[in-house]
Amino acid sequence: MVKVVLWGSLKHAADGQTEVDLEAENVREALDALAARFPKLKPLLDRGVSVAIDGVFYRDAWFAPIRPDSEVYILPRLAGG
Amino acid sequence: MTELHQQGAKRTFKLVGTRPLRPDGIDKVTGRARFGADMDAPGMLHGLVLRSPHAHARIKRIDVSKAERLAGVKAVVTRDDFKLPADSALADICRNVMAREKALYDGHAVAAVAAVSKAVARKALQLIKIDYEILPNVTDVDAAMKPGAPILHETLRTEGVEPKPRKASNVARRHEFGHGDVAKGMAQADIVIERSFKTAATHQGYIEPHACLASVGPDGRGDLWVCTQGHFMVRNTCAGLLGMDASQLRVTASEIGGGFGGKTTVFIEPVALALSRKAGRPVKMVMSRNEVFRATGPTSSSSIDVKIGIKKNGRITAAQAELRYQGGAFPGSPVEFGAMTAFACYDLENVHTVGYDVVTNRPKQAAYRAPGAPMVAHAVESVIDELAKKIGMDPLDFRLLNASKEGTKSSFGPTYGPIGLRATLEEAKRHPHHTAPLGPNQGRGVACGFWFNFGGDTCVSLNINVDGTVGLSVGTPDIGGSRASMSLMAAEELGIPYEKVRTIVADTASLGYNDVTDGSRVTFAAGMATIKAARDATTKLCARAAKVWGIPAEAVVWENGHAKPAGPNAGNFAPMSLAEIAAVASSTGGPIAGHYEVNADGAGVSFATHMVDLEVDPDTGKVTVLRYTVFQDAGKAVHPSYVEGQYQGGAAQGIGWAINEEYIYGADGRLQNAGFLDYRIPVASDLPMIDTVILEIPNPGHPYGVRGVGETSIVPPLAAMANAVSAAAGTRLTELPMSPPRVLKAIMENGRGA
Amino acid sequence: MSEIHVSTKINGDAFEYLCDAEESLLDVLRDRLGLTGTKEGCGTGDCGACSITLDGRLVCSCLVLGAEAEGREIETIEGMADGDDLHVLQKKFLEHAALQCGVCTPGFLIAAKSLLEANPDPSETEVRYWLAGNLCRCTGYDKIVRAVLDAATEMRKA
Amino acid sequence: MRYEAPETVKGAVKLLAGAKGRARVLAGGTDLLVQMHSGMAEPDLVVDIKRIAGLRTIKKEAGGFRIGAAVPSAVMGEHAGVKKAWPGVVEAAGLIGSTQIQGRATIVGNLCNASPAADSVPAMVAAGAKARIVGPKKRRDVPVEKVVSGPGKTALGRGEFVESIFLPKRKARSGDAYLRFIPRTEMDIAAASVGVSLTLDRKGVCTAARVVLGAVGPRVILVTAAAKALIGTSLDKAALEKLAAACSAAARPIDDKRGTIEFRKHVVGVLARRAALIARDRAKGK
Repeated sequence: MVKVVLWGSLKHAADGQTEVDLEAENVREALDALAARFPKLKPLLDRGVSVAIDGVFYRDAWFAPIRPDSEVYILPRLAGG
Repeated sequence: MTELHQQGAKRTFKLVGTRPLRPDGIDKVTGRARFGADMDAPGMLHGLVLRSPHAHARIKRIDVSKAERLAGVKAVVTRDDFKLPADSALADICRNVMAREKALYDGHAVAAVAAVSKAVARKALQLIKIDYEILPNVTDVDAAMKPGAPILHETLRTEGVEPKPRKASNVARRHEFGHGDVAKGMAQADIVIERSFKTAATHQGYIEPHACLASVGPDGRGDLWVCTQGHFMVRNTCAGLLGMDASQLRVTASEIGGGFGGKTTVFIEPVALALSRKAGRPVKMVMSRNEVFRATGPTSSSSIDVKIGIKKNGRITAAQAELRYQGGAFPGSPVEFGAMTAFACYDLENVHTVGYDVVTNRPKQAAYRAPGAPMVAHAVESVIDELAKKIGMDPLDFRLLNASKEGTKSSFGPTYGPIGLRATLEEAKRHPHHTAPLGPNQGRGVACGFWFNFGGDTCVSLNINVDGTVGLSVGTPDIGGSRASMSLMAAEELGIPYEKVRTIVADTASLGYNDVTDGSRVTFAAGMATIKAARDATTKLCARAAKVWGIPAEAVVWENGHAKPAGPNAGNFAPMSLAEIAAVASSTGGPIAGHYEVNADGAGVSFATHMVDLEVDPDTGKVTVLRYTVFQDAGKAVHPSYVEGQYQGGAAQGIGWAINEEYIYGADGRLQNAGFLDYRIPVASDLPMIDTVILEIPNPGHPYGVRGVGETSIVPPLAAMANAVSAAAGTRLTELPMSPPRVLKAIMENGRGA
Repeated sequence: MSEIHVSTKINGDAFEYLCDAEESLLDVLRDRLGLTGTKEGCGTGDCGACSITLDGRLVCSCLVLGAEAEGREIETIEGMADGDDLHVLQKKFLEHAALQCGVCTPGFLIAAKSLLEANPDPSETEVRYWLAGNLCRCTGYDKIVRAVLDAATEMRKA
Repeated sequence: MRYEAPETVKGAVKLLAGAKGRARVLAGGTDLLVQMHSGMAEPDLVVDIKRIAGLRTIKKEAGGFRIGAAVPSAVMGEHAGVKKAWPGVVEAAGLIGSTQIQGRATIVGNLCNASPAADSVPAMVAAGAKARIVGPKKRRDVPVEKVVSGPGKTALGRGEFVESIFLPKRKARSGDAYLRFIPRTEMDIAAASVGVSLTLDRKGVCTAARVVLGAVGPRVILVTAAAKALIGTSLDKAALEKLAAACSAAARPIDDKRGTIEFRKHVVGVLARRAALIARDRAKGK
């Protein structure tokens, strides 16, 4: 099990939760597990998010590995100027 | 002048860190370089856009018949020529490049013509008749959020609130971040300061207006020459809007005359393609400066409340902020980045931020250097400054006491790895600027800033030529010297002289997809891909040498530009240089090239501390900047001159944002200062030299330790300036720009002058 | 409307062209003569990207009519280097990394050259005020001013 | 549009008087071409007066200077005689736009564009300058303040244009100065401006003064009360306060993108004080 933290705005689509324990060994599994558990989250995740694993930001990196003790944050998709 | 401070850099470099001349330099000092507007095509037409003079109006009817009949007019396009895409983000772009039911801001495109000359095209625009039904407008963010405000989009419902609203609103989204218990933290505080701040919308202000040359043939194949931060983005967006196959639209990036985020989307490009398709001839479009201001993206204006509580010893117990950003006529203001970065510089137990993304009758905002961060840094760093003053602590010490460090849980969630914030603060404290004496009416301000940086999709190709030279193809437009840094990294890795590498920006048909030049990503991501492509090439070079020597490829290593047997056991062969291997490439298996494709991660966050001295004229409120120093972490400065340039440019833009630049709207919702005369960017005589201190805290996510440097430098200056002006004026300024009327008013009401 | 015939000298070479009465010299240079080194940043004299000299006097070519150039001498960025030999200012701009995007660079070089002809030993303040009509959004002007001062020093030595 | 570049004043007058449609005089062109670029001006005829030899020169006349309508600010700034006699006028002309604009812009163009914020006009009015108008009828000389009738409007009749400006002989122990307020250091339009010209007696007491405000009304304002505040004083603190108050009171500014009413009224007083001191120092030969 890994603990995944959602940014505040997503909690409305996740039954009010911001921390979710789930089984996932990479980003794709984590996102799929979230979407399966909270169908309302799916469109928000599909629109594009960043996933921070142990402080490193990933965009669209399905296979970035997640360890059971990883710190995992789902955050808005980063953009820049 | 620059000082370099390296921390923990293990690798010694031969070329990286030196300052060779940029490879595109001669072209740019002789006028040979071709920018967006510098390309012509045989039979070319000139395209112009008709723009709404109204801030908010229903478009009842468009009559182009007279324009179409004018001799020399070859095509006219309107909303009817664009099919609204299903994808909602693309649909917004479609509506932005050509208005549909409503014109949503002064300058919104409503029609376009292509004609044999600019003069004919201008005449044709006057012949287009539009029936408008003028609607009430709103351009201020707080006004747009009020009940009863004119609604831009009847279908817009605020996202991120529960229960889901049933009524239309101008608030597109609510974002929330934070951790801990702010109420509890505030209760523990000895001192709490709460203030509200406003910042004006500012434009990226690139000197080159948007320009492109489009050509679409009857077979559906198209070519586009365009000044953009990302030609692959232009290709995908335009192909989507025009229903073309990506493969059939080849986009070539011209030299680009500045972007700063403003050229990360499309405006005239799909219009030029539509005109060309309709006219069957190439169409060139060049925006006027007036159009650039009215119709391309400035950044958001903001309204922000900040509340911070501290113990008497200076330790922060809780921090919160509410941010309201208007992003123009469509959702997508960078308020979430504002809310994430607000307290990123501080190690906090209790922190909470809420951001509202609001639409108004202004041009759709576009990214601007660290989008969303400077405004909130202005607010937060102003309160931090006031708190430090209140307890009589040096503002740098106050920040050092509370600064984020490795292992800090950031205000947006993730835990920081090795970061350079404290190093910049300590460097600032040691710097002579910190203790230099100040005269009457002068003030000193400091502020910190943070930006994420990112990597993104990157694809690079590196060709070894038979004569031992190297061609490097990247897909990221060179906006500030990146061809020099790419060449440096390739040469470093290959062990050949810098001059032997020629880096070009390849078109969309020649290379795989590359994300836009933004997010301070190019030196990091394209640099990483370049290094990896070079390593791919050296692996192949070693293999060729191994073939020549008749030994296994694993027994050959690449060192100092040569393939060498790995050790005495591998055999006794004289090392082969890159040129020697290249010369026999055809005989040893064919051309040699290195490639690398990656969605680059691990960009590494970046921090800066800025320090400014300035003088306020107590009789007129005019601010004169006297001295400015930037302290920023670059990870590893590949070409220090261009790193300094990024620091200096960010600081200068921030100074302009702080004291003069602003979008000024009348009650009619029309932009009143759509030109460089009254949109006042700093001129040479407004600024002092801008000193820079480059710190190098290597980024573990990059082979050379590089961090992006382009954006962070615009985050601290707004606040540093506000803190300095407040010190000099003897009263706290909370609204940008700190224009002379505003500063004088503050002085006369509360300051030293009173 | 018939076009106006103009004979002029550009970078030392005789040129003849036709232009419309309302056409700016900038448009003539760029669109009719292919001299695209001179840039348009605003069209209203506020940015200096279109700087040229007209009979030796620094002007914005966007604020000159093409027709006005009859019999006059024009210098543009294309005439600044002597063949392959860059002007000292061009060299110094490269050495000091005084350009990032480079679109304002031709205008700055023309304006700086005109400054050093009028004042071979300018102070930093004089450089800044002379160049105040040339906007640069990338550099914060620091490296540009240093490049001009350095070029002045070198040109005084020569 | 038709472009004509006559070589004589007569030729120019004939073209302007005989023009069908809108005719405009082109001197430096730094306003006209901007207006054409934005579509604000669409003239049918442009008469370029720069080829008229007599209009390109600065001549000494009756101890003063006659400045031709085609003389750009930069040339004025290089003229030692004018600079010495009327430094305030030269500085004001030198503030119009950038170095590039200076190479083209003329004080006559600055005057006839009739912007309330024109830099050279308050200085010229303070100097008591006269404009020489030519046209189908005979030449006439009018005080500069009579040329402009309102924002964008002049008192010039059909076929008329301003041929030159006459700056009178500088009186002994007198000096002038011009200051404007802009948010930046260069490249802006004045939010408020003041031209001061004054004469001192041997003891340093002011015997005559003209104080003129720009950018704080539809036209420049010649403030008699401000002059009175100075006359009979040696510009002590009290006199300067009175001067500032008189200027602030006389100002009739508007709120716009360049400044607020209250700001402009205050700053015009500040500028008057500062300009008066510069003019005094100049009168004293400092």
